[in-house]
Parts: sequence; structure tokens; C-alpha cells
Amino acid sequence: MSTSSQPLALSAGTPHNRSLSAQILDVTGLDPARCYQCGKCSAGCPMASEMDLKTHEIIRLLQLDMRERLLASESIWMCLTCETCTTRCPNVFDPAAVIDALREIVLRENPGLVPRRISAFHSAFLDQIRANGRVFEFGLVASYKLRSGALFADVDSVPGMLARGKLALAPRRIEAIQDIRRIFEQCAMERPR
Amino acid sequence: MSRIGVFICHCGENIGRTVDCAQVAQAMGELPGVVHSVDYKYMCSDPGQALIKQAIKEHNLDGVVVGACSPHMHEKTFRKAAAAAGLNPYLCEMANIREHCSWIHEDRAEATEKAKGLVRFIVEKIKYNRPLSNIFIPVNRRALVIGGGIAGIQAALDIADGGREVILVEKESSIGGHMSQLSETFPTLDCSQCILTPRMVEVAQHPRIKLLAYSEVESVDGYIGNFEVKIRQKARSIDVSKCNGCGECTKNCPNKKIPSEFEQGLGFRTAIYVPFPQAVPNIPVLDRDNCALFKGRAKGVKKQVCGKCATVCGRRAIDFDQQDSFITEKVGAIIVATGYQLYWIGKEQESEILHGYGEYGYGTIPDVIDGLQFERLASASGPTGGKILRPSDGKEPKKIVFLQCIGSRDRAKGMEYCSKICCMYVAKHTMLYHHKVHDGKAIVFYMDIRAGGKGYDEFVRRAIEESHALYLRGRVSSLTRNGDTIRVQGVDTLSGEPVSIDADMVVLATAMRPQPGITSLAQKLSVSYDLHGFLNEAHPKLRPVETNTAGIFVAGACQAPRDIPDSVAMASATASKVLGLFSNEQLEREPLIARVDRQTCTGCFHCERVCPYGAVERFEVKDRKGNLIKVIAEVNQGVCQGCGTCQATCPSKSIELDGFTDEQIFAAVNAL
Amino acid sequence: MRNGEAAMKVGYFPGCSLHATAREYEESLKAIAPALDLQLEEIRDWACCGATSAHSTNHLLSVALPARTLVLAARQNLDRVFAPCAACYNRLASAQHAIEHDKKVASQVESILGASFGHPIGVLSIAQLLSEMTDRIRSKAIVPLKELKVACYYGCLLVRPPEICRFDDPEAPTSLESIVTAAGAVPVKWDKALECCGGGFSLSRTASVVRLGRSILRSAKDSGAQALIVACPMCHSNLDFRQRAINRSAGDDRPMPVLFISQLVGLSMGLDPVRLGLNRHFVNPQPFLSTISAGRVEHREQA
Amino acid sequence: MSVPAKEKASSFEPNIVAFVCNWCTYTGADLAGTSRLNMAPNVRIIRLPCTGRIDTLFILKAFERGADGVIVSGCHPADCHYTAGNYHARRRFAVFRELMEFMGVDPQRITFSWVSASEGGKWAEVVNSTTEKVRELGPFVSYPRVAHAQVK
Ligand SMILES: Cc1cc2nc3c(=O)[nH]c(=O)nc-3n(C[C@H](O)[C@H](O)[C@H](O)COP(=O)(O)OP(=O)(O)OC[C@H]3O[C@@H](n4cnc5c(N)ncnc54)[C@H](O)[C@@H]3O)c2cc1C
Ligand SMILES: Cc1cc2nc3c(=O)[nH]c(=O)nc-3n(C[C@H](O)[C@H](O)[C@H](O)COP(=O)(O)OP(=O)(O)OC[C@H]3O[C@@H](n4cnc5c(N)ncnc54)[C@H](O)[C@@H]3O)c2cc1C
Ligand code: SF4
Ligand code: SF4
Ligand code: SF4
Ligand code: SF4
Ligand code: SF4
Ligand code: SF4
Ligand code: SF4
Ligand code: SF4
Repeated sequence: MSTSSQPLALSAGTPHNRSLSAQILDVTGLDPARCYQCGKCSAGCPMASEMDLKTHEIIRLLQLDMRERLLASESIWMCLTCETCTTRCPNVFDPAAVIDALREIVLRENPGLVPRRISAFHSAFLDQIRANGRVFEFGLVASYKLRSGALFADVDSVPGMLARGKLALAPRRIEAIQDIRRIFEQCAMERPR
Repeated sequence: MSRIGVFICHCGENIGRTVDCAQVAQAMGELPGVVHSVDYKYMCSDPGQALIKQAIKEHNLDGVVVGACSPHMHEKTFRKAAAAAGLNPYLCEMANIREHCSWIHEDRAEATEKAKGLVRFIVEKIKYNRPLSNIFIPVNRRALVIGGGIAGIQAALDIADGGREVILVEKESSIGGHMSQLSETFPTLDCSQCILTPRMVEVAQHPRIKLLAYSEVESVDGYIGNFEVKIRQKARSIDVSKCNGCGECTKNCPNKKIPSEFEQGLGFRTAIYVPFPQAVPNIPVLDRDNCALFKGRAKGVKKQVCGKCATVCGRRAIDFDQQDSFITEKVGAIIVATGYQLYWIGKEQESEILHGYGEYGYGTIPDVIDGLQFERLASASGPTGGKILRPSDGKEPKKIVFLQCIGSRDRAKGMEYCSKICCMYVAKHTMLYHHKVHDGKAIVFYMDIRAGGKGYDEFVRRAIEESHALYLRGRVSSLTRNGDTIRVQGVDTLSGEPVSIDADMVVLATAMRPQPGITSLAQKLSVSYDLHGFLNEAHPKLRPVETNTAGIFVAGACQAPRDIPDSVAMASATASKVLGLFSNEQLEREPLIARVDRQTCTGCFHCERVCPYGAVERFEVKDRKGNLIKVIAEVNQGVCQGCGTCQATCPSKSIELDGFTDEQIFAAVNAL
Repeated sequence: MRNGEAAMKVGYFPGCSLHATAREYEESLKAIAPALDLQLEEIRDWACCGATSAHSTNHLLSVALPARTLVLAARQNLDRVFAPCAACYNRLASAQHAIEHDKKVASQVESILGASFGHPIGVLSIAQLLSEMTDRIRSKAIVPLKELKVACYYGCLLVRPPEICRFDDPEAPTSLESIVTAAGAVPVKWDKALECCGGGFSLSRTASVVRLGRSILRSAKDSGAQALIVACPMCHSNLDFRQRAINRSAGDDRPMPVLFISQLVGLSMGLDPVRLGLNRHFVNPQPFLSTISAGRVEHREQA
Repeated sequence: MSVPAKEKASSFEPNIVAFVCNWCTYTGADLAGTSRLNMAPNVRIIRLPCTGRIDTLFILKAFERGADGVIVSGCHPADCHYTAGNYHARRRFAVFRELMEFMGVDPQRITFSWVSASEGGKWAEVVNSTTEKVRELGPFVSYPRVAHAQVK
């Protein structure tokens, strides 16, 4: 899985508390040193076959503090949060939570690294909530397609959905939408510890 | 000649279902020499045994054959019954018509025929059985322990506490072995000296332990219970009976720059020295190779050079002309506990199969040290007072790289075995380092982590999770100098990442090897050893501390790489074996051993060559005047285990194994 | 447990899909509730749980959004909230878990919401809710399901992770099986009951969803099941709506009807398939309905 | 020089003698018994302490006394109870094979095998396959030649 041309040079006495591992420990309470690389997480991961870095490799790069490669990897966006890894890890480690935390770090530090379709989806989805308090699926699909550029994928499904009464064409907004707006504002402001 | 009784057992239905026992008994009754033949439901039951006893008396039997289960099951039972009725127990034998007949066949007629055949074999064989009586060998109830490391110390103390005398032979000037060099010990991290020193003192003071330090075993004769050992007491140049350990000589010796073996070359000693302050016995030894006086003598200088030590010694204990002396001890058992040495990566290796590591600079790069050197650096009583400092410039290393499996698991340049303890001591080293140098980084290259002991894996996890040692999976390709650092080039196979580290210090976890000279000692003891010189146990599972030579035991790292808990457990096991052996004045053994016919033996000694136990000895036949007539074979009853290989080999059929003589076997075959 | 007792009231959090793509799920729940003496009290003015998008991007947001719903539930004096969607259930239960176990997050969220947490709320999945009522389901099951063989599909989040769900075995669950058995169907043994369906990647990584659906459907078919029983709108959408694409990619034209567990329970009670929303499925349920003589639905083929 | 005539009577039941060591094969055969492994009834065991004790003459004697086949079985090479007895036995058997042929005994009539104390199944297999093989070879008829060879 090596891509870098320079060998990893483990910096002199990198204090443990400035590493990416330390950041993760701070956010999740999980110390990546705990993982002993058994690979059981990857073995059960439904997305492993599509990932360039498998779940255990994500944790390994964390242990090696290979920040750039890890944060630029598409794999951290492929996780479905199905919790299979977390449920099965023999070390009571929680890779799913670690991956979530990594995503958050990327979004904060370098949002340009998020794969376009994925960021499009999440943005579209969260926009829906921010606007209406709930997800209005037709709006979600439309907004996602505009953001992702995947304009024509799935268009044939719209009539089928409509015919089955499964797509509402107008959004329904909740009453206390100001609550939701405030939540969004404050959560965006709150720097994770 | 014979009056044989045959007893056929039904074993309830077990035999009776497929074998017509009555018919077998009847057929056997018709054989010549059989005077009594019956069948019975349960022969091993009390009434069954009574039946035998009664028949022996009633019919005056001189042989008993029980056709029943496997002799492994009940031979002892029936022999005891026979003996109780006054018949020599070795005139009773079993024919196996259960495991080897009724249980493996269905056809009743066939099984019955076969059962007859099997019993007939034994009936014919027993006609040639001789009454035999158990052999008794006198036991000299004192033990010899060779090697005064923790294993030897433990064994000696256990035996002495058990009430028997022990002679402890240590080749160095002090006991203690490698454990005395260690700083703190896994898995509990207690201080090695603190737990070892009291035991060493106990050895010195024990009334039943005779400590012979600076001594070596010269030769061993005899056999279990009756060994005679010649011990060489090497010349210390000091009269032990006079020296009071005051240390004046050491203080005044001008020759102070001799690299100390105890400090693994990281510190210095004088020419007359005590290896470490807690040494037992606390008596110096004069290193003649490095003493000015002896160098002067060697050069032929007429005038005496130096001699300061003798001048300052108030006790006049120093004896420059002392010679090696020899003593002989008689012991009944021997424990070998000679421990280990470490592999070194240098070019000059004493064995052809070892090569050293050119890619690691053959040990010439400063600040590339081995595990024992690290122990000395970490030891509070070590050359740096417990500070981790580089040997080259005394700086505190901020980045240490530990390499595991150096020389171990390496068929090309080292040994193929795993040294078993290094994974643990490397984890320990990273912890000690972390405790002492908080901003330091320990990086470990490992291949597997082998930590299979109670609390061991948890210990390694602590090193990783709490002391934040970074473990990289892989073997390092090369170590090269890079300014005053060492460039370590490796790969982390888990991530596939090449890794290059500029380390301040590199510690090699080098392989554990047996002590030099072990093979010649093993030959003196007739104990076998493996390709690498580790002594062989008699059986890896069931007789792990015995050797193939009766009365000789192994403990500690001389048998295989062992840590302290293992070494001590083995030592105590050997002690219990020895105390068990010593619990009787005589050893009782089954008499199924070989016997030489002195008339016909031609003295070819083929038997001697094939005997796996070295039980065949040479016996000189002399006439009345004491003139040697011939040399023939004789079997040492204490040593022979009764395999019979000699008999099958003897060209003149002069050596016979009791219980399985040619006559007996041919009789059985003839009954076919 | 509560089996056999009188009417049970629980808070109801339908979540966004039950008002849209999974309408039939809500229809069937509403249809069977009276028969089970189950009162579903919808949480007033609930908002979306934030789903994958919130927890993938902002941990605090992923707790705050469902936490608001839990606060509302407490205000409505509810002890337990039922979330039929497995994903919503996971978010609500995770939020409750964080509130109880992560003091720091809890206080942050309280200040964001400008409200304090009242009594702890039990969050229920459909598996948990219905497995408490198996006696009632059994007593109301009047239509013989004729030993109908079904594969119960949990998906990833219904019983996982265990420290959050604290219900059923996370690796070998049996709750759905006990429910379908009570309804008169026969659960088959199969391998993929817990494999993820691809969840929220339906739009963004459709190919992955097709790949995952393929192995789930193949295993269900090979086990001899006549229908797949699900308990999550996302699973339903990925396996029903996407089934045509999945089957096409697998070169396997055996259709496998995908029913919500509430629909199956409804059928066992003799409820009209249309009332249960079976007409809204993409995979035609008719052949399967006919085998248990459960009436007809009008089915539109997928374009 | 092998046995010329192979009169195979269909009813022919070979007599086979097995020389086995006490520690491994005998115990393995015991295990076959405790495991109730059914096997051909043609083999009779003679117990010796070790294969090292087996003299080549025992085998010749067995043929002379009417055996049609012989089995020699002991511990696996590294497992000898007496550490090296079976090693000597093996060396002897190599020479012995040639001697057998010279004596007019088809070496196929002798099976050498290693059966440990835990290999009850293997013992049954050795018994059955040897019985089958010897049955095919037919009765051992060159007895007179052996008898002439001045065996004790
Ligand atoms: C770097 C390092 C760190 C370690 N750390 C730990 C630890 O933390 N915990 C732990 O449990 N183990 C540790 N060990 C292992 C420990 O050193 C051994 O388990 C233990 O020393 C073995 O004891 P022994 O008595 O068998 O051998 P030794 O200690 O080697 O003693 C053998 C003795 O026999 C003497 N001798 C040798 N040949 C003869 C002869 N021919 N005649 C007379 N005397 C002879 C020697 O001089 C020596 O005194 C470590 C080992 C190393 C290399
Ligand atoms: C799958 C497997 C394979 C193995 N393979 C090997 C191998 O190849 N080589 C090897 O060296 N080791 C092997 N082992 C390990 C080996 O089984 C053990 O080392 C060994 O059996 C331990 O022996 P023991 O006497 O300590 O315990 P056990 O064999 O467990 O014996 C304990 C005995 O105590 C009895 N007992 C328990 N409690 C009481 C009580 N309260 N009162 C009275 N009696 C009691 C039990 O009934 C039992 O008979 C293997 C183990 C396993 C699981
Ligand atoms: S399952 Fe757990 S311990 Fe194993 S590799 Fe994955 S995270 Fe590490
Ligand atoms: S939670 Fe993510 S990483 Fe873990 S198994 Fe599921 S998809 Fe894979
Ligand atoms: S002597 Fe052996 S065969 Fe006879 S009853 Fe006892 S166990 Fe059974
Ligand atoms: S000065 Fe004499 S008495 Fe003192 S330690 Fe040296 S030899 Fe012994
Ligand atoms: S003679 Fe001199 S050099 Fe030699 S040991 Fe004595 S003091 Fe040291
Ligand atoms: S104990 Fe560990 S370091 Fe030592 S040889 Fe074995 S695997 Fe290598
Ligand atoms: S082989 Fe026989 S003849 Fe030769 S020495 Fe031994 S006993 Fe004597
Ligand atoms: S019987 Fe075995 S152990 Fe005894 S003398 Fe003969 S060969 Fe040696």
C-alpha cells in the first residue's frame, strides 16, 4: 500500500501528545496504540474490498502518525458506520468512531480532501435538515445531483417513486426550525476538544 | 519340567462375547506342561486372583499364564498375586486376548482360534522364564550441581533444604550467573539483585552446601547413585582460607583499565578483582593474563614487577604460585545448570554455521549494544549508576531502536530457533527507558511478539500502550553510521511503509546460546545435546528435566532458552527428582536387563557400540595370579534399561536380555 | 415482560423516510398498532436524527440533533421512544448513550439546546418493541401463513453495537425470528442477516450498494426463503428499490419480495395488503401474497 | 529370486506374525482394541521391549514355522523409548532385506512400519493391508529352502 517515495522518517522523540493519535485519543477517548493489528475489523468490513486503506491499515497509519496519507485517503469516507468492526474488535477498540473522528478532522482542516460525491451528499443532506428540520428527499436528490455532478444517475427512478407515492414534491418544515438553526450554528462553532 | 497354570478371563462379556473362553481353556489344558487350565468371569477381581493363588498352591505351579486384557493393564496385578502365593512374579505372564482379539474381531470361531494361538505363544515362552529378583543399587545420597546461576542456586538450596548434601560447582569466581547482571526483571519489574542476593548468601551459609567457585568438572565416572566426579579448582592465586574479603588488594592494584566482564565491557576492573560487590564468595580472583606481575614473568623479566596486592594484604592470602588443584567427590545425582551466553554479531564466530552480521557493521558501530549491556546501563549499580547513556559519548539517547530476533530465527547467519525471552526483555527495556528518559522514543522492530506466559502479553501491551513504545513489524536491513547517529533502515510490513530512522542508540536482542564448553561437559556426562549444544531432555513433555542418562538432570537455560521463572521451576523439579531418588538408600529396579555370558563373550564390543545408554562396560578377566586373560563385556545393572539391542547385535549370542531371551522368543515363534 | 398486559403507550419517532420513501412502513405500523393495543404517540415537532451525514462530519451535531428529540419526548412525559428506522434508532440510542456516559458532551449539548435532560429515555427498535408483544401477535395471527419461509434481515444497526443496543445477541440475534414465528411464518437459517446493505451510500456509491445487495439476496434465495423481512427503510430501499439493478448485475432473475416486519405481522392478522402498503413495493409481492391467499394488490412494474 | 508359484486358493488365510515393540506399537494395538477397530484376524503379535531387540533370525524362524508374512513395527524414528534402539533396528533391516531375498523370501512378505501408541487406526491399516498383500502372494511355499539355511 506504499505510495510515498520517501521512507517514513520517524521524527526524533515526537512527543506522543502532538501526534494525530493524540488528537484521536482526545476526541474519542480511544488510544490507537491499543490496536494490535489483528485485522479482524477489515475482515468483516463490507467496504474493505473497495478501500485502498483497509480499516486496520487506517489504524496502523495512525499509529505511525502518517497524517498526510491518512487524511487524504478516500477510505475514511467509504466507511458505512455499520459498526461491524467495532462490534468484533478483540481490543474493545472502536474503529468506526475513530473513522468518524478522522472525517471530522479532515472537514475542519482540509475540506478539499473530501471526495466530491461524498461531500456533496453530506452537504445536501445537512442542508435539508438545516432548511426544514427534516429531510425532504426530492430536494435532497436534486441538491445532491447538482453538487456532485451526477446529474443523470438514477433519474429513471423518479417516476417509479412518484407513482408509489414515495416522493413528496414539497418540503414540510418543522415548527421550531429556529432550534435547528441554532444547533447547527453552535455545533459548527464548538471546536472539538 | 513345567507345571503351568492357564487362566482364561471372560472380562464379563468383553472377551466372552467373541471368544469361547471355555474352549480356549480346554485347548490350553491339553498342551504339554500345562497342569491346570480354567476360565473365569473376572480374573482381576478378588475371587479371580484368589483362584490363581489357590491353584499355585494346590497344583504347585511353576508358571502362570493369564489370558485376559493387555499386560499394560494388569500384568502388575497378577504378578503381585503370584508373588503372594509364593511364586516368583517373573514366572507369571499375560496373553492379550481382549485388545488384540475379542475387541477387534467379530467372528467367534476365528477369534477363538486366534485366542488359542496367542495364549499358546505365552505358554511356550513361559517354559523358559527364569525366576528373577529385583535389582538393588546403592545410592550415594549427595548431589552435584554444575553451574551457579539462578537455576543452580535454586536446585542446590532445594536439595540442601530437603536434607541432603550438595556440591555446587561454578566456573566463575562468584555464583549468580546472568541474573546478577540484570537490572529489573519481567514480568513484575522487581530488582534482580534484591531478590537474588539473599539466595546467594543462603548458598554460602548453608551447612549442607559445599560451594566450589572458580572450579570446573574435570571428569565423571559411574552411574546413577554412584557417580565419581573429579573437580578442578582453578588457581585463584589467593588462599581462600586466609582471605577475609577486605578488598585492600583490589583497591591497590594499579592495573585499573581492564574491561569488566560483569559490566559487559561498559566498565572497568582491576587485575585482582571481585566481579561485583555482592559476589559470593566475596573473595577476589587474580586475572593472570592482565596482571603486571605475571606479564613480567611471561616476558622473562627477572625482577618481580608490581606485587602490590600481596604487599597490602594483611592476611598474606595472595599466592602467586598457586596451582590448579583437584578433588574427587562421590555423588548419587548430578544437575547440570550451566546456563547461556549471548550470540554476538561480530565476524569471528567459533562455529561454522554462524556468520555474524556485516549489514549491522559486525559490531563495530559505536552505540550498537546488546541486551545485557542495556541491562547494565539500566542497573542502579551499573557503570552509569542507572542512567541510560551512550557508551560512545555519554549523551542521553533520545531515540533508541531495539531490534528483536538478532541471530534467532535466522537460518542464514544465526540459529533457526526462537530465543523465547527476548520479546519480553525488549518490552522491559522500552519500559525502563520510558521511565528514565521521559522525552525519549523507543522503537522496536519485531517479527512476532512471543509473550506466552502468565501476565506476559499484558506486560508487552503495557509497554506499547502505556510506555508508548512504537512497535514496527519487520527485520531491519542495515545499520550504518550517520554522523553520531545510526541510520536504521527497515520496513513496517503492516503498513508496507519503508522506514528510515536516525537513532541515537541501537539495542540488539541477540540470541540465547548455550555456554561455551557445554559440549565437552555433556560428553563427560554422556548427556546428548542438540545441534546448537542445548542439552537434551529425556522427553520433551513427560521427562522434561531428566536426561537419557539416569541420575543426571538439567535445569535452566542450558537446556533451551529459558527465563527466570522457567529456570527456577525446572530447578525445583530437578531437586524433587533428586530428593525422590535419595529417599531410599537403594534403588530398586525391574530385573529385565541384559546379562553377559562370560564363557562365550569374545570381547568384540559390538554391544558396547549399539547400547543407547552406555551400559556396556569392559571387564578384565584375570587368572588367579592376576594375569589378564581377556577383556569381555559387562552390563552395568544401574545403567541398562533393557532395550535388548545388544542382544540382537551380539555375533556370538553372548549377551541376553532377561525376560526376552532368544530361547523365550523362539519358543513363542515355534508355537505358531 | 409486557406480554399480555393492557394497552402500551410509547413515544413514536417516525423519522424522515417513514413520511416519504418508506410510507408503507408507517402505514403498516399504524394498521397493526390497534390490534396489538399499542399506542404510538408521535413526538411533536421532531426533527431529523442527522443520520450518517451528521456523525460523519460533526460529532456534536450527531448527538445534539437526536438529543433534542429526546428532550421533547421527556417533555411529553414519555419513558420510551420507538424509532422504526434502524438508522434513526441507532442515532437516538447513541445520543442517549452519550448523554449518560460522556459528561462533557452531555453538558455541551445541554448548553446548545438550552435545555437540560430530564429522565433517561429508553430507545426502542422495532425488533425490541415487537418481541415484547409476541404473545399478542400470536393470538392475533388468524391468517395461516402456511409455513411461509422467510429470511429475517437485521442489517448492521438493529442490534449493534452491543453496548448501545443492549438488546439481543449482536452476532446471532433471534428477536426478529421470534416475531415472525409468532406470526406463523418459518424463519430460515441463512448467512447474511447482519451484513450491511450499504446504507446511506444508495445515492453516493450506488455500485457498492448493488454489490452488497447481491450477496444478501443470493444468500436469502439460496436458503429457500420466499420473502425477505426487514426492519429498516434504508435496507428496504436498497433491497427492494435497487433489487432490479442488483438482480441484473448478478444475472439472476428470481425476484425476492422484501417486506417490513410490520407488514408480515399485518398479513398474519388478515389485514388488507393495500392498507399495509404492499402496493408500494418495487418487487411485485403478488405471487407471494397468492401463496398465502392474502388478497391482491395492484402492482406497477418498474420502468 | 522370488517365490515362483502363487497358488492362490480362494480360501487361503495367511498366517502372519508381528514383532512389535512394547512401548509404541503394542500400545497402539491396544488402542485399536479399546477403539474396537475391526481388523483381519490373521496377525498374531509377539511383544518385545524394542525393535532393537528384534533379531533377523526371529523372522526367518517365523517363516520356517509356517508364517506367510511378518510385520515388524516399532516407534517412529525419533520417538524410541530407548532413544536409539529403533535406529539400530532400521540399519539392520536394510541388510536384512537383501538377506531375505537371498533366502528366497519375497521381501513383499515383510512389512516394516512405525506405529505409535496413539495410532490405533494406523495399526489396523497395517494389519489389513499386510493381510491383503500376503493373501495375494499366496501361501509361503519355499519353506524347504529356509529350512536348509541352518536356522536354529
Ligand atoms: C538481556 C537479558 C535480559 C533478561 N531479563 C530477564 C528478565 O527480566 N526476567 C527473566 O525472567 N529473565 C530474564 N532474562 C533471562 C535470564 O537471564 C535467564 O533466564 C537466567 O539467567 C537463566 O539462569 P541459569 O541459571 O539457567 O543460567 P545462567 O544465569 O547463565 O547461569 C549459569 C551459571 O553456570 C555457570 N557455568 C557455565 N558453565 C559452567 C561449567 N562448565 N561449569 C561450572 N559452571 C558453569 C555460569 O558461570 C553461570 O554462573 C534475561 C536475559 C537477557 C539476556
Ligand atoms: C486443543 C489442545 C491441544 C493441545 N495440544 C498439546 C500438545 O500438542 N502438546 C502439549 O504439550 N500440550 C498440549 N495441550 C495442552 C495440554 O492439554 C495441557 O498442557 C495439559 O493437559 C495440562 O495438564 P493438567 O494436568 O495441568 O490439566 P488437565 O489436563 O486439565 O487435568 C486436570 C484434571 O483435574 C481434574 N479436576 C479439575 N478440578 C478438580 C477438582 N476440583 N477436584 C478434583 N479433580 C479436579 C480434571 O477433571 C482433570 O482430570 C493442548 C491443549 C489443547 C486445548
Ligand atoms: S479489530 Fe481491533 S485490534 Fe484488530 S486490527 Fe481492527 S482495530 Fe485493531
Ligand atoms: S463501520 Fe465502517 S470500517 Fe467498520 S466495518 Fe463498517 S464500514 Fe467497515
Ligand atoms: S483381567 Fe483384564 S480382561 Fe480380565 S476382567 Fe480384569 S480387566 Fe477384564
Ligand atoms: S587484601 Fe588479602 S584478605 Fe583482603 S581481599 Fe585481598 S586477598 Fe583477601
Ligand atoms: S600483582 Fe600488581 S597488577 Fe598484579 S594483581 Fe597484584 S596489584 Fe594487580
Ligand atoms: S523471543 Fe521474540 S525476539 Fe526473541 S527470538 Fe523469539 S520472537 Fe525473536
Ligand atoms: S557383542 Fe557379544 S561377544 Fe561382543 S562383547 Fe558384547 S557380549 Fe561379548
Ligand atoms: S539391553 Fe539395551 S540398555 Fe541394556 S545393555 Fe543391552 S543395549 Fe544397553
